[in-house]
Amino acid sequence: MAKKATGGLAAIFHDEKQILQAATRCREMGLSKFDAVTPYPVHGMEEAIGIKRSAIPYVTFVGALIGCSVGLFITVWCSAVSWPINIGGKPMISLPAFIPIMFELTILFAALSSVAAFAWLCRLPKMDPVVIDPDLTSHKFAIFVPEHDTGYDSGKLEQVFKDLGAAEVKRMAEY
Amino acid sequence: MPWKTSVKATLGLALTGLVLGVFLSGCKFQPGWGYNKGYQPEQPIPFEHSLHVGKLGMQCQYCHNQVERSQHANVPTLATCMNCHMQVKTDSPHIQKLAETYNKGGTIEWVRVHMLPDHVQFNHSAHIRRGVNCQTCHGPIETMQKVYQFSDLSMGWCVNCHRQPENNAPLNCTTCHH
Amino acid sequence: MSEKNRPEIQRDQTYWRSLEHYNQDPEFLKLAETEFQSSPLREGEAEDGVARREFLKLMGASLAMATASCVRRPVQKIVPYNKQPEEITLGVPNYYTSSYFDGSESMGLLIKTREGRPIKIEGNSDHPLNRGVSIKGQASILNLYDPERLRGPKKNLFNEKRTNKDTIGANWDSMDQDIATQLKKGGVVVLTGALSGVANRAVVKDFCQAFGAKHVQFEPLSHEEVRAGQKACYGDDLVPFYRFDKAKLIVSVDADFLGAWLMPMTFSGQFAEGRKDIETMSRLVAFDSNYSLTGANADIRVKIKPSQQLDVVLGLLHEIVVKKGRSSHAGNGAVKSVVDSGAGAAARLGIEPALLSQIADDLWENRGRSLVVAGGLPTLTAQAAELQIAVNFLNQVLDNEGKTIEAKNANVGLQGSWADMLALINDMKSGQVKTLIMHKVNPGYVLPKALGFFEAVRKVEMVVSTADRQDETSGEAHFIIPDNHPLETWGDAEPVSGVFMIQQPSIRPMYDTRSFQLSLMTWAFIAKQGPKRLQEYETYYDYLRAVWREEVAPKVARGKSFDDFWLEVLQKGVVGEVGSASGRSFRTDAFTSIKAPKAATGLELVLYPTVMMGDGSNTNASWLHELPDPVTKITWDNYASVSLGFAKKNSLRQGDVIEVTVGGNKLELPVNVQPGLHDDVLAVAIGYGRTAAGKIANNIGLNAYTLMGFNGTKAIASGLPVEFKKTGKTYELANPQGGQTMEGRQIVVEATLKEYLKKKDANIHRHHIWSLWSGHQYNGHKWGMAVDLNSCTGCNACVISCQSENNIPVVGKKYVLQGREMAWIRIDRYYVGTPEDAEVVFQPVMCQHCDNAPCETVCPVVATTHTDDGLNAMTYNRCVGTRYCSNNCPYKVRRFNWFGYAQNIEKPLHMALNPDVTVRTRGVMEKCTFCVQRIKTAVNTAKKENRPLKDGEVKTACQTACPSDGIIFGDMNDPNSQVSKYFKEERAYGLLEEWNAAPAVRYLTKIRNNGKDARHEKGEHA
Amino acid sequence: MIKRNKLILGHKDLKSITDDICQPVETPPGKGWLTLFLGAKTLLIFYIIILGCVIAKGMGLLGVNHPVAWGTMIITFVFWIGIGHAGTLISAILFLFRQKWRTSVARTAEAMTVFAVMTAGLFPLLHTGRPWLDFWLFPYPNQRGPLWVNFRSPLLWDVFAVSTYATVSIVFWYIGMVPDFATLKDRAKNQIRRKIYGALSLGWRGSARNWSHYEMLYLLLAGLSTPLVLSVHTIVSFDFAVAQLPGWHTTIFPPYFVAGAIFSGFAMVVTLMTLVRIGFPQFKDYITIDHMEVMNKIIMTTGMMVGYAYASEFFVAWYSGNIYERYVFFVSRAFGPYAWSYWIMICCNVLIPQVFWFKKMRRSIPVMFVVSIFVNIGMWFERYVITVTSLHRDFLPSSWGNYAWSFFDGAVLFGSFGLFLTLFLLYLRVMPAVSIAEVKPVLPVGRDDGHGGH
Repeated sequence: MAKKATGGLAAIFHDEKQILQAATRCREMGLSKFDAVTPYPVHGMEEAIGIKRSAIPYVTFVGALIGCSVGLFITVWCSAVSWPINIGGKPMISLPAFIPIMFELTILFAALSSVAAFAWLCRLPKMDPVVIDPDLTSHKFAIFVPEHDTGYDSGKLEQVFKDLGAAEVKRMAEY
Repeated sequence: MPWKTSVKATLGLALTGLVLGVFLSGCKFQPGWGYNKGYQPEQPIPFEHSLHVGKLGMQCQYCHNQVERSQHANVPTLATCMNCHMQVKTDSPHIQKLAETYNKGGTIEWVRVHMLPDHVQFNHSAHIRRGVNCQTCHGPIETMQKVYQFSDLSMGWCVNCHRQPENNAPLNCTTCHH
Repeated sequence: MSEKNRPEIQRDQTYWRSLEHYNQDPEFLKLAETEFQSSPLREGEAEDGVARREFLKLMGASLAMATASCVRRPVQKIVPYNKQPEEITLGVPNYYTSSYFDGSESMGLLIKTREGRPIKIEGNSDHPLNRGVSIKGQASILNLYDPERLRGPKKNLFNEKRTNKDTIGANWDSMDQDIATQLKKGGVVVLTGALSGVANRAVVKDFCQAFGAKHVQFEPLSHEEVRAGQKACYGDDLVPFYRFDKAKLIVSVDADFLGAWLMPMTFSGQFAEGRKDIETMSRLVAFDSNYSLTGANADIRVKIKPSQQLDVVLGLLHEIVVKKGRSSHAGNGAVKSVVDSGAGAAARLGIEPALLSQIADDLWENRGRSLVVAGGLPTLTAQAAELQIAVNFLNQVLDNEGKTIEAKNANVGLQGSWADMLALINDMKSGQVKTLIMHKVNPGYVLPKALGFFEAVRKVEMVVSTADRQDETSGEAHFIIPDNHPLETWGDAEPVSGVFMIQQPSIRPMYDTRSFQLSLMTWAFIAKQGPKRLQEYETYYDYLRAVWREEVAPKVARGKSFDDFWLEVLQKGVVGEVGSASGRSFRTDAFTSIKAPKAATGLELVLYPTVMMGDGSNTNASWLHELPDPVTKITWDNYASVSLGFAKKNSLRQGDVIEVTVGGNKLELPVNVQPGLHDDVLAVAIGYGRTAAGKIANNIGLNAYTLMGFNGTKAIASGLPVEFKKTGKTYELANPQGGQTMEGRQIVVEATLKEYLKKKDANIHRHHIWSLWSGHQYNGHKWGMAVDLNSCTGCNACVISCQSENNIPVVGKKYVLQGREMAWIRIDRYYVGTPEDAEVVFQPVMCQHCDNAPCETVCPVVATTHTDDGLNAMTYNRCVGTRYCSNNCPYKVRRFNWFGYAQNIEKPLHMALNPDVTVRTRGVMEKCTFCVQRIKTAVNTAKKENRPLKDGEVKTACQTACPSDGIIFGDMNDPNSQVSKYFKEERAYGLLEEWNAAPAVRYLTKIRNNGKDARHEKGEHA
Repeated sequence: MIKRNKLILGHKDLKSITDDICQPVETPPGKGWLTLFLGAKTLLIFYIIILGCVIAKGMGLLGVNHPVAWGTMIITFVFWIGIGHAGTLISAILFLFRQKWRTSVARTAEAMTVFAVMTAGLFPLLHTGRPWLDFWLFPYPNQRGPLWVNFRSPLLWDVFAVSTYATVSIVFWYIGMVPDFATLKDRAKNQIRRKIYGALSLGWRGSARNWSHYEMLYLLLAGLSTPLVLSVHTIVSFDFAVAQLPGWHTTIFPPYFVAGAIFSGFAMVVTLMTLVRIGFPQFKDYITIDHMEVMNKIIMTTGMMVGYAYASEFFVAWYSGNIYERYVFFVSRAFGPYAWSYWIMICCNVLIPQVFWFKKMRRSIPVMFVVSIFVNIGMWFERYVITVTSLHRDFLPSSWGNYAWSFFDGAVLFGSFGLFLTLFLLYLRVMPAVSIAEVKPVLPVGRDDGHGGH
């Protein structure tokens, strides 16, 4: 994960297979903070880079639990505690009738908390992020190695990428 | 990053606000937004409750004489005013205006201070019978030079009193709305 | 001119009405000094647009102001009285007793006023005769506030031919002067409707004496035929008093005594009384040519055509006198020769001979306790007199005279006569009439053109009318001197001789009008002619008091001083009682001289009055038009009712327009295919087709009086041969009731008397009902209502009462067609049995206030909830109008404000609104509240007096209007309350009980005393 | 292994995919689009005027009455909500089942969902008597006591369900578009475009770590949307099923409504896709006839499910022995005054889709277009039948009546298409109509040179 913006080396490829190889290679070289930039999620990239499973599901679960409890709380508190009113001869706590509310709030809280977690984890939104190459969201693939990564050696890396078929290798002052 | 913080702050604030709002509204958190609390219109004759009630110690029911019998606390007729003001303070221009109107058979258009919507049926006599003081709702009327709306007269304000177990008051919708 | 002939309106500034003027406020019973000080007129004029008191404030619809808006509310003004009338407490109603005479029945009233405005007319519970008030009586409050009333006297600016209708305001003084001068010329005729009341009649009599005038009385529904029959048989020109409560067997030959004949409110009460104890309940047999309300309530109904009416009576007589040889007339040859023509009547009527002889046997069995009646417009055939004589004879044979028919207690006021009217036209034509004064008559509307009323009236030198508007007749008058509305003026009434009622004003005259009686007195005073009392008194009130002192008090004051007596009269509104009766001797030769009926073929006309329109007077009241006919359920129209068989034969469908020709008179009427009608009958209601009644009544329906025929001075309304022609046009009839039968569902449960005697809950299918939880507890009161279907006659009085009490809007025909009628209580009418001989059951349906109300559960905003006294509360101001509650109501009693009805009320009709009931705005749901405002008032009163609420203290509006005591309201938690007792009755059942909505309304099985073993012969589910 | 057909036709590479999909967004609109848009906009303006009249004058302008207190507005609400189901279903459920063919149609289907829900959402708000007070349906703290709402009312469940559904659908749709907005931003030639799409893309760059979170989020949202989409129409069906009205009070309603929703939703997708294929011919390579065929299969299947539900209602009505139920189904619905609407429904929903038994029909664009239109009509009538025929004759025959259809009923029904089509046409111009990022990975599917799909 990219911390405070730093410079580094970026290599641009035209083929999905090449970038997978490049990523594998980087990992073999002991690099750990490098990242790939691709127009779509490339199959196998997570293993290649060594990205761990996302933590969002835990947030989702907690969000869901909160949503469900909020649903239960609101319905019961409003109907039976705050102002109990005899409606249609039903019990004050008409639990079966509250289930749809609880369910909907569960989903709503889970979904929104997941999105919030996603934004948090991806550091989104960003204003005007640095773009290595505008085609990276279309048909090119890039690998970026930050300069503070352990074992960073721009010359060696450049050679490695060139060998793997990089169309271009760029030095980035900032990313 | 400023973005991050602002997003966090916004989310946090919204959530806290929501939770607080829900909790506080259930308690006695009754702000007077949108109600006429404090409304203090000019009256055609600057009648002073502070003088009549506060200083002279007149009973409310002397003028509002039907309040024990009727849902309305009537505004006194001119004849009621003139009971005293035939003799009292006849030199005041206001009293002269009053007397003149009275003698012509006319009447005074007072500006209504306490306005309830048409769909609210409030019964003064029922509250008087239960020993509710005029001041409970109308405030320190005996000190008011010019009458203003003391309570916000919102539904929550009514209900909060009806809800107290010691008042043993009905909480049906039909109590006020029919 | 002197102060004397000023109208009353000018006089009440001072305390001119002294001690005598009392009101009947239940709490204070105070001296009424100047109740008219607080005329709404004065306030309304002075501070238009200013909320003088709560009243005007409540009047306006509850607007958006209702919501918690963030802006200051508009400035409102409070305008106190200058001097407050003592009896008026703002927000507390006053009640005044009074009376209402509709041309046939005099009813005792209790008028509710708020801040000086009458807002509701109810029956006087102290009255010995009527309990409720007729529909027209209740709706007369709309006549009071009718925006189209004349606001002062008018003078007609006639051209030479007197055909134009231009009027200018008239000056009282010069007008009175002109009239008085004219009166002195002689040739005066006072043409009035029937007059009830000692003083009302006395003033006309005095006036006639003063000017040598002739008094002619004309009522379209005149009871002339009854009087003629009485005269022929007994020598008495009167309408006897009938005792339906004492009769065990009632046979009605087209006499709609429960609907629109004679005194239906009184008779409904009597009829219910005679059936209250079910085990000994009376039996009603109706021979019905129109499907009348009486026919609908009959245990045995036989459809006939008008030409068979006499046959029915002779047939019964034949069974009794000839076949069984009963009664003292059995051997009388002359009688036999007449009665013999009744042989074989059953076959001609198309009924089982056994049925007719059964009825005859029963009549004989119950002699002295039976009653045969005939009368009304449907019996006004060419043989109307013969029918009456035959009926009188039958009653004589059955020994009913003096027992269920009381000549001694006759109503002496019903002197209206077609014959006199027709004679008057001839007099006018021949120029004998120089001055015509008309009061409460509308011959211009009623009389067919061919009679030449208009030509005749234009020959009269001066015509004066007291109509309250420029109607069909008063348009022909030189002067229209609008009479005060009955609620604005003094008067009296006498329903039957010996019972006297006072008509007490409850509001100062709203406009510059003058009572008819005072006009007569004024003219006599100016002309200086006539009896002393006519000239002597300054007001009609003084005159009336004098007459009562002289003529009434000696009869009924029972030794009290007149002032005490007068106080009692004003308090109770009615004095005296129905006296005992004795028999009279019958002139048998009257009977033996009648001619046998001729068999007729072909379609016959039946004209009939409805309970809403009556004779068509005072119909500019929207409530009347929107009220469904009790039997057909059609609103806003009259129509030609024909039988199913006839419709089938001529391939007519509901709403097809046919051209009806009766004796050269044509009308294009829509067809109503009516089950249970005789195939040779075409029935049309009168009272419609007004052309100058006002915006509401004008051109609603068609004027069926034009179909009447005349034979000399005899008016014929029924039995005339009818020709009809299809026009190919169609017309939509607005019937708010969708389904006409019960589709085999348990809705109205009926049992025959035999079934009931065997098993009291006969035909009630009970369901085992269980619930998952115990339900809420109701500790204080729990309100409930019982409706005795055996008492309910379906008369619709409750519907109007509810409408008046609860500010229910009228929507008009267009929207009734679209299903937007607003009535909170409706009377469902279902046909049972075969369509050809359909019988009718009625069921009033209002909100059932279910404990497990389906409507409440589905309201998203808690606008409808349950109160701790068991009411299903509807909070209008919370309602956003999803209408889900209406969908989920199994009884479909909820009504939605599709448009802003309340905002469209034309002034001053808004003064009739009840300030205790919120006027609903557009977009909210409304429904029956069990008159929660009445409950609250009663509960608060009891609390104020530190006592428990008494059973019967809360009466709903529908309950007070019911003439037959069919609706009972009270506390179900009180085991001794009347309603609890009804609930415990075995014939009590809940509507759609199996749905477990737990309604707070119980219906009690209708019992049909038709002698059959079972109600449903062919697999009909009950 | 069964040979798969290509999911994307033509000899595309990654760049040409990007170009193809971005083209409508980046070039000025053609005549066809403009004509359609002007038409839709006119209809929308008409719709706004009509709604203005209804709000200003009252619900009485519509044909609702006693006893039919719900009419066109609720019918059309359910109709649009139903249509709104296919989008989420295609994108979420088919995503969970790893149905790769969904990628080409998912975006547009989701857009359709969002717009359909927006169109639908207006109806319950406007069909109230006092729409300006609709906010009372939300449990917000207030000065009335506080007075809350009735959580037992299915309408309140609706409030929660529809607003949750709208929120989650929009979020799902938007999250799916984030990488594509980044593409559009990167391709942007002018600064304004760049700024707008840049803001919309939230600064997305497509780093592998972000893609990892992204895929997880997408999976989660899909997982959450699936029960949600099923619950929404279940809850909408509760509006009817929880009431006690014969014809409404039916336990089969939830699955029946969901099946009907999928049915109508797919029909609408087919309608719109055929139109998109005509309007933007380059999309033919992405939305292939194979896609259409699969959807037609689903239409036929769900059509039969709906048909089964129709039949089972009759069975249950008969089997229950309840006279009110029996009356509604055996007298009123199929043979009563509204029988015509019932038989229109049966024809359109059950009989006509049977043509899809034939492969030729399934793959014929004109046939499927016509059938999908019929299905849409039929599904509108299904709601008409449920709402009107059940209400018009219930327990007490005295209160029976007929729906008083008025000009305004037709106007709100057709006007709602103005709103929907305007939004949809705008969407086609400003947003990538096919998911660029999702289509690329499935490019090799069915190709001999690729490594095949999974």
